[in-house]
Amino acid sequence: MIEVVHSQKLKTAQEAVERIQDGDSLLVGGFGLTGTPFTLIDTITEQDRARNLTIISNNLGEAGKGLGKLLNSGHIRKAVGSYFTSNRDAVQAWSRGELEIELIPQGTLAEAIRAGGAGIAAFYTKTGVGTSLGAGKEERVFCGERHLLVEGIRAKVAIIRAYKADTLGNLVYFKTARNFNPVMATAADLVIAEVDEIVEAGQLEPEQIVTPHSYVDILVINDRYEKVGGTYVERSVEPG
Amino acid sequence: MIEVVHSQKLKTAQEAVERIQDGDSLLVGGFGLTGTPFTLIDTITEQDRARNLTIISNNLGEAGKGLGKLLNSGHIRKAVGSYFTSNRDAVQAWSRGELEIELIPQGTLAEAIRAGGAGIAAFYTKTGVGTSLGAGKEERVFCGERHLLVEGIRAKVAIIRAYKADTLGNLVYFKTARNFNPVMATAADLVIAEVDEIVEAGQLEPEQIVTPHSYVDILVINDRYEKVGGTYVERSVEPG
Amino acid sequence: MSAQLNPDEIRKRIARRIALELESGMVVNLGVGIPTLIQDFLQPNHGVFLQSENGLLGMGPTPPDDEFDMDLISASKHPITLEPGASIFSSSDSFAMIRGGHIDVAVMGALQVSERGEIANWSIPGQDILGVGGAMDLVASAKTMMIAINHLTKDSKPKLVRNLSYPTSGIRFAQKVIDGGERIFIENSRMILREIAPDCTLEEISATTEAHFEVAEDLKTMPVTPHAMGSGIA
Amino acid sequence: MSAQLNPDEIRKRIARRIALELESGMVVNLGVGIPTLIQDFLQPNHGVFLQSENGLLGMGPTPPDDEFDMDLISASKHPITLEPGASIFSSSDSFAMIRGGHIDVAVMGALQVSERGEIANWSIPGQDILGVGGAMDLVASAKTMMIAINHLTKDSKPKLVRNLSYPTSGIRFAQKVIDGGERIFIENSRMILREIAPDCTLEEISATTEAHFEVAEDLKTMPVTPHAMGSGIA
Repeated sequence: MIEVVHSQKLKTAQEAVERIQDGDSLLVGGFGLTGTPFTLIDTITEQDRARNLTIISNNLGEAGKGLGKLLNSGHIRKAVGSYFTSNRDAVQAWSRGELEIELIPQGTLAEAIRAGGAGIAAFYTKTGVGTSLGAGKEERVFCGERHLLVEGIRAKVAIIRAYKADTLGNLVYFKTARNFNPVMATAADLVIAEVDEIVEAGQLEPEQIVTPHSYVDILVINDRYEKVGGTYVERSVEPG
Repeated sequence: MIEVVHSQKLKTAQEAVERIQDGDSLLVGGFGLTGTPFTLIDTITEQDRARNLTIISNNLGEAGKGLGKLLNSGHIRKAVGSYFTSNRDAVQAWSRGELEIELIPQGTLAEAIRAGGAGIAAFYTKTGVGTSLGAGKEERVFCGERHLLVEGIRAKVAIIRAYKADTLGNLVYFKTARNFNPVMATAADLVIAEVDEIVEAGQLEPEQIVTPHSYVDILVINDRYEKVGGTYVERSVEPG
Repeated sequence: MSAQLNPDEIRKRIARRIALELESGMVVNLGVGIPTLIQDFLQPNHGVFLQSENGLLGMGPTPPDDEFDMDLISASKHPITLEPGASIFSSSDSFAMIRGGHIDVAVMGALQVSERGEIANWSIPGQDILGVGGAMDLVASAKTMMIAINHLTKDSKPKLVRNLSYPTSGIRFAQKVIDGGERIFIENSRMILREIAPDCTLEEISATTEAHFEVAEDLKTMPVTPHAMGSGIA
Repeated sequence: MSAQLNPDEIRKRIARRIALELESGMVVNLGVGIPTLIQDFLQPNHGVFLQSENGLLGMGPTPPDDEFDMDLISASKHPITLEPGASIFSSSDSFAMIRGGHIDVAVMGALQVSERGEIANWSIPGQDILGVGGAMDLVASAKTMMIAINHLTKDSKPKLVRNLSYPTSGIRFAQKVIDGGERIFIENSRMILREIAPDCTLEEISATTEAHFEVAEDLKTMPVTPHAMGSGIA
């Protein structure tokens, strides 16, 4: 049994992902499978309401895992990220013309999402200058160095993974499962955070909160996956 | 007596500020007098080596306090920040033509310093559009809204105030004394951090470190000011 | 108007009325001046989250003198406390929050407001312009802007004007203006008088307001006493 | 060259040699492939700080199997540990660190390096281009770039070429190239052979290198055994 302190923001995974519409853009936290909102992804797959999704995430998980599941269930139209070769299914779906891919250098992706969340319409970066990924992008020289213009990225919905929330929705993260999650929390109209635990407001130290609650709309408890031998595996029985 | 664990980065305030040269640009942390590196500022004033400084800081402290001291001792040529009216001396020095002032909206200032530290040459913001502070700035429309182009800010030296360091130079901050300090730590060639305490590496939790040590070049202990009744006051005797 | 009230009482009246506009769950930034008084008029368990641009969400009331801590201040540089669930962050993260559109309501003072809702709140023509703070960031980015002002300047000129003669703070418009005698909505760039204080008359307000304004058909009486708080008028 | 060594031994030789280049206090980012092996060849108390672009400074070695934690991984997605004084941050803060020029050394693999030092390390012509990761960010921003490569491609073509025929990773140049048989500096856009492995000859290298290179007057023998570590050759 998972003990949960009640929060006004707490919803079931089913209720939460009902807010996602056909054709929506989704920011999805995680790096590989680390810091991935598995429960929310699985629920989108099962609920099967929202198709033609544009997924903005560093990867598409691994074959059949995390976002790999959502890909295989045919819900993804387009993927925006930095590294898709680690999921063979994604490569093959792209080869068959079933998946559109937009490749962005990882740092430019992170910065574009931060810009989207911080009200920065666009910024100039050196990354990608002179490469095929920079081709066609507007260039400008600052201090003698070539820079590319990159626009901020926002999405309709962000689904992220945190470790603990408090009842207000403040979030802290666990080790390198932090990765893209905090920045994605800032850059969507609706932010759904999957957490392992909810504690009373005031139990997280003010200086240690990474994502202030104002960024978080919905909390969902991870009740499907548990850590066994350092890896997340599906619980054998559905929680009661 | 202040107990200090030895760190390779630890220097006396005198040694540290000797690195500041005549005409240098300095990022100085603090908001009003909160989170201000008092010891370092006082030492620059007393050492009297570096004049004609350009100070980039939200304010110039208060009359005779913090950066107000450095202003009155005649070391500041130019101030870049968002709010100088709270120090009457600054207003008067400006009126007499002895101080150049560049006024920047507070958020644009914070964002420009972040850009300077993050390799962003310039960015587009809505703040200041249509105002006299935006006059003459390049404009561009994104998504139907007017934006101003703002270039990143870096300085030769940053002097900042943190609460605790570990021996490697990782920093944590105390309450709202955090303010501009972490972002300034990223945007200077030389970063000097004034702290109350140095602990062994490993004693600060990895997830709670705000400024990673790679940003910090020199640590200096605050041995001049102590908190009495919630306010920092000069210690009555020089520490032995 | 309200000539019988001293300036301090008028300021409190404005703060009290604005407090009624703030709803549980809102993220609110309070500017310097009258807005700093609003916190004292929020109901217990109000559920409003106060953001302070120096790096704080969840600002609590002024501490007793013996708990004053210079390391815990508001953007107005006053000592404050932390509510349970408060978080501390850097100035850059704070303005990312503000500029990214994550502030529901910014309550700010103003020197002038135009009849379309343009705000002048940082600089007086002919005076030294040496401070702007976060005013322009909030005007550019807050979802809703409420203006807390005295009806007239110190030399008795209207603050609600047809066009700004003071330097503007940005191109976005305020949605609500509340002064000691009235509450005005600005909708589609037109001012609509919604409430009038019991000790003010429409004639007084018309005579001392340069801006064009319409009078709402269902003009209400502004609640001006503590007794009226929580009366559901907001 | 070094035909007597199997590919795994050559990879370890390269990693071992690069480890000698890394000095105490340096902030170093290790790319995927051969660079991930370097950590095993650092001396105890090496004082090198390993940065991982998924949000970590102070990466420690691989944990024993029973301490594996999927929530603590490197950018290569391998399980790792934390050194004392390590810090965790977000991907955006991590790339702010990288792109802001705060990485002293990036060690990366490459498909080709041009004689001026241009790097191709993310894409093969004619193959699907579906991954770039942080390669271009590091090429654009790391203070020093060291390249860890096999001397020849799998089909025995030179990797050190006059001009890149593979897509470039950026316009900045690598400073050092280390493969199984040699260590090359790139200075002023010219390759200079500084060290040669004891089991390689200059003739072999010339025959299998397309890029022009000069031979340093004080050409040294590359230390290739664990015994040579810490010999001060770096």
